[in-house]
Amino acid sequence: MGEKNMAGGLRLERVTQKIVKVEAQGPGAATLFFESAIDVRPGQFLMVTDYEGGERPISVSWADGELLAITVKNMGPFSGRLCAKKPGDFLSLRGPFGTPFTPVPGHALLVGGGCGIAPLHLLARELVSRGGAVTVVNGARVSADLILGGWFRGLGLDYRETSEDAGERLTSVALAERILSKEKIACVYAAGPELMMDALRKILKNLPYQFSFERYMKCGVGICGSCACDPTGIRICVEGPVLCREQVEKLTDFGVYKRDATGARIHFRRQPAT
Amino acid sequence: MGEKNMAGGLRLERVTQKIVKVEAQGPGAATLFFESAIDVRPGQFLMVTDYEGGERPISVSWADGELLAITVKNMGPFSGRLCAKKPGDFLSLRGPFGTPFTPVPGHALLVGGGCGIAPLHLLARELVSRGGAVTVVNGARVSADLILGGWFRGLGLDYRETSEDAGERLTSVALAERILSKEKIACVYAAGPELMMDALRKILKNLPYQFSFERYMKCGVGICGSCACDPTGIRICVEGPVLCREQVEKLTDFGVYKRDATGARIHFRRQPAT
Amino acid sequence: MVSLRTRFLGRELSSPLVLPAGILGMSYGSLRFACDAGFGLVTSKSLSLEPRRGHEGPIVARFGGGIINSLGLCNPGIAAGLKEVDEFSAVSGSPVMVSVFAVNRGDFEELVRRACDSSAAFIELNLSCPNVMDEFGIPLAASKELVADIVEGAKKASRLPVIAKLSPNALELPAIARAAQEAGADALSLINTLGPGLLIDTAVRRPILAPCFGGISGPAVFPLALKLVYECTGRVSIPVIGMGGVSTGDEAVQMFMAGASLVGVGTAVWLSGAGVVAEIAKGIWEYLEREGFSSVMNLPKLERGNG
Amino acid sequence: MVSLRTRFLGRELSSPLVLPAGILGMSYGSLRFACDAGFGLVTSKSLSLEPRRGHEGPIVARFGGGIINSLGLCNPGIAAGLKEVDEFSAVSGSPVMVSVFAVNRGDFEELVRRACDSSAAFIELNLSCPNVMDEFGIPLAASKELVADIVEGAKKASRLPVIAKLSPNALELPAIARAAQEAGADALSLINTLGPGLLIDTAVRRPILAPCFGGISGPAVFPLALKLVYECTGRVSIPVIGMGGVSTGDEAVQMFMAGASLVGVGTAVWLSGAGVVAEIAKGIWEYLEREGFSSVMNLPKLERGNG
Repeated sequence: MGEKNMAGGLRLERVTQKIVKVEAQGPGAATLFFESAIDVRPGQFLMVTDYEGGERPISVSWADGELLAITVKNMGPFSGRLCAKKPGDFLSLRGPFGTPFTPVPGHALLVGGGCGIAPLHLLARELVSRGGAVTVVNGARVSADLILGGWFRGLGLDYRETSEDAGERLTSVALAERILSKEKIACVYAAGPELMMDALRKILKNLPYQFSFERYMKCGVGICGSCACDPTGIRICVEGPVLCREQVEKLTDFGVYKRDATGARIHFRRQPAT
Repeated sequence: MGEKNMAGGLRLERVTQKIVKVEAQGPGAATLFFESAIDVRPGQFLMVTDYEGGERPISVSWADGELLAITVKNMGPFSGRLCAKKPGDFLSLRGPFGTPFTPVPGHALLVGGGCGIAPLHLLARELVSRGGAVTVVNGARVSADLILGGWFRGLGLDYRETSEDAGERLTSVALAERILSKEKIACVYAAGPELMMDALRKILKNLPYQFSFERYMKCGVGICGSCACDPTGIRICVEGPVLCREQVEKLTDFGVYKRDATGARIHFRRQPAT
Repeated sequence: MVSLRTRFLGRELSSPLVLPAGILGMSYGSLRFACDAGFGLVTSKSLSLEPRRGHEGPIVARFGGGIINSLGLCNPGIAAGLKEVDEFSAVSGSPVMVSVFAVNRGDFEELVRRACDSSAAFIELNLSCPNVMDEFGIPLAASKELVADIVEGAKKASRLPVIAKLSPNALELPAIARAAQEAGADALSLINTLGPGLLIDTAVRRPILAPCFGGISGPAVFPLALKLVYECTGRVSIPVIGMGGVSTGDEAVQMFMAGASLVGVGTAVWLSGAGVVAEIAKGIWEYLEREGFSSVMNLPKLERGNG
Repeated sequence: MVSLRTRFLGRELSSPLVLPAGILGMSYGSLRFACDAGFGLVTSKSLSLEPRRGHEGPIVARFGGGIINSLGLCNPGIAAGLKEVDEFSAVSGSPVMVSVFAVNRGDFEELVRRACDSSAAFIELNLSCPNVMDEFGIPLAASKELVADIVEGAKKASRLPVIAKLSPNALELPAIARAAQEAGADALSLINTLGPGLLIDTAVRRPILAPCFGGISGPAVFPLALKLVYECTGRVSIPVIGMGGVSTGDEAVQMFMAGASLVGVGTAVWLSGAGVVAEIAKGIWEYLEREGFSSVMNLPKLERGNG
């Protein structure tokens, strides 16, 4: 079922394979490893299902040509089931899909909120291997939800954690702002809740940035329209999930609303009565 | 509609294109030229139709990477229509299909009967370009039906014509036998009426040979079964049209019967009453 | 001068290529995306009276001939859906076809009435989605009588042209097409997805799609779609939007020759990317230029035998 | 020990792969060729009372999802055809299924009687060729009553097991399958080619196939075939030969899981060469080995919902 993607790398329409290793990430998240040589760029995602109800886009957190991993946070029935998987259980994967982060020379600042930190690990590995300076901000509401810290520490980069109950006790955006005031950052790479990214963009002035978006997806391949953003219909599954500053600035829905399975708008903040 | 064939050359599922040049070959045959870069090996054929009734396998007589030609003898309504085509008329071609002749080092003897001489021209060009000695026997019942003589003479090889009313006034098989008695031939390549090839094989003793077969074909691609030979079902359109000595010796129908459009056996010679 | 501009039911279209219902079309952004990709007419998702979440995933799977899918008619409902259409129309001059979906004449009429209060240019009746049969039984489009009844009701309720979208899963499609015309349909869309079909994940011995079956589309259905368009245009005088597996300019030209007035392109947007719309348009344009036709409206139709 | 040997209607077969009617099978040589390629059961061309030349070419054309073809049931007639079968059986221990084709019960009975005097192991009734509709109207297999009537007649005339080959072009195929079983059919072959379909040569604006339309086969029809096999095996208790677009071992395994007892492979012989039969067999064998099954007879079937 393999085929070549446009970059010439191996792409899998669908592969159903056994989980070979599970690493718990604190109480509410897990990393699931597979034996897979598929060629994933940092930021790209897989459509994942266990055939028990639902299929979701999940970013790849590890890919070294032999092992591939996804990191999942328990946020509901689907991700809860995934977090409870054991080695030997099957998952069905297709992809990788979507646009990757594009490494920019110079000091990189990576800002991850919650599970958004997962794709940033793959990016951090690549940036480090290219020899650039890398600072990572890993934020969560409570420290128990901070994940993948060990992986980042192992990369020998400038790694900071923050949560309401530990570390710098700042929001990840506030911590990023403090770093930006001291360091000459060439590009900011962020992944996490959309409101976090919305807050982040407001402090970035003229800095280049690349944000990875999470929106509801049904097909993952650009035809169902579920993840199309307003006003130009850019599809998070094809033109995204990673959008650069020029693309983000054109969005009218960013930080305002997303869409649910019906296509109805779900506002991030309560709307004033009209 | 192009795709690569197994040898990596361009193969056309179907191309409908204009005839760019017509060369009359005496009163009853014509060569039709197309602009085409398809990669044809000597002995391979195209399935040809003008959409006016019928599609037939026709060997390629010329292919130089820019022009491609088929040579057709007027033997009935279909080939009659083809012989009457003018430049600008469309024909639809698919292929090339089937096995080519395999050049063998040493002095080559090519024996063509009727329109069978057409694929042998492509072969002769290749053998000459490889620098081997080549003798060609071009036979027909009457000299008016001898075709492509000019092409062969232009190749600078040992070219002989024979018919009942001109040249050596022998059958092509008798002329071949005379040549075989004088020259040390490494391999005999023949194409023409099956009874000619049947007579030829009987005089070849232990010489290697390659014969190109003509059988009724519907599909040209190995599924309809029309051109399957007995007893092993070798398909003239896929395993043929060129069969080597080892393959020919296994046939039980060679020179005995062929099959018509219904699949019924058509005996070449009257059968004794049973 | 060669041009891809064409006319359809009194409207001028910039291209004869149509975004079919169900592909993109969920929001004003996705309508605009389709428009920017080169479609001359874009269709909304099939809108129902109430919002529908559609099926849980997986809802799409590939196979050697294309894809199967079972989105399950997810849509935000007629009210929110028409707001998206109006928002699109406020910034675009391109006409929108609003697709509506119900299971009885009364609901279709209600949907049509509401769509007539929007900026829609045309209304398409989705009579043929194969993916909700468990819910709704055999597609309406399999019955001549039901098709005629619903089309008649929709026409009475509508100030806009009404297009009936029919199913390939009926031996008597030409008769059903005829019945739709006689009931007043202004045009037909042919064909909806085929089947549905099934694909199994042998590693876990489960159907790949969560809803088990999914409608078949992509290159697989092209010759069937072409034949049905050819047959049906021989039986009706109203225009037909031909769709089903069209992925190249040559296939679009085949659709016009088979009798289609416009050509839909859906699954190719996945299999070849959104750029395929411009590619197909370019292929049509080059054919017109090479063969000396000024417009797809002048393309000769395939001759008809005594069939 | 993993083995591909299997049993079908009381006969032992060396492989569960079947050469379907219409592919090769015209002469004893081509039956032997198919057998040597790895088929465990080979089917003759559909034989009629009189020889048929079939259609003038072109009779096949490729498209993105497979091929369309309209051979037109060419065959040497029942007398000469059975001689080929007997000649094959004289040199091979492999069973042959003789396919027969007629347009009424009486002729089917006559064909069945004559086939029973040959070395045939099984008789298949071709009720579903879509390529001779101009000649014979809608395929017999579209009518429950006609299918039941012909199967009943054939069974009365036959000492051999009778297999009914049905058409995918009927919304009510499961009901027709059920009717065939109730009329006495020993097994079913599902599915014949789809459609038919149409392809147009735009350079000359003519249908590519001389008979205009051709039955659709190849990867295009696989999900539809799989779904129909799954549905029909839920309605009948007799074995089903599943066919339609199978090109890989995994697809063959899907067919078994959908409920098929044997699997036919036809168009893949063109698209991937005769070696595809051995490839598919290898794929099935590897699946059995990897998953710990000794035979395709032990493969678990897909679970059935409340459908």
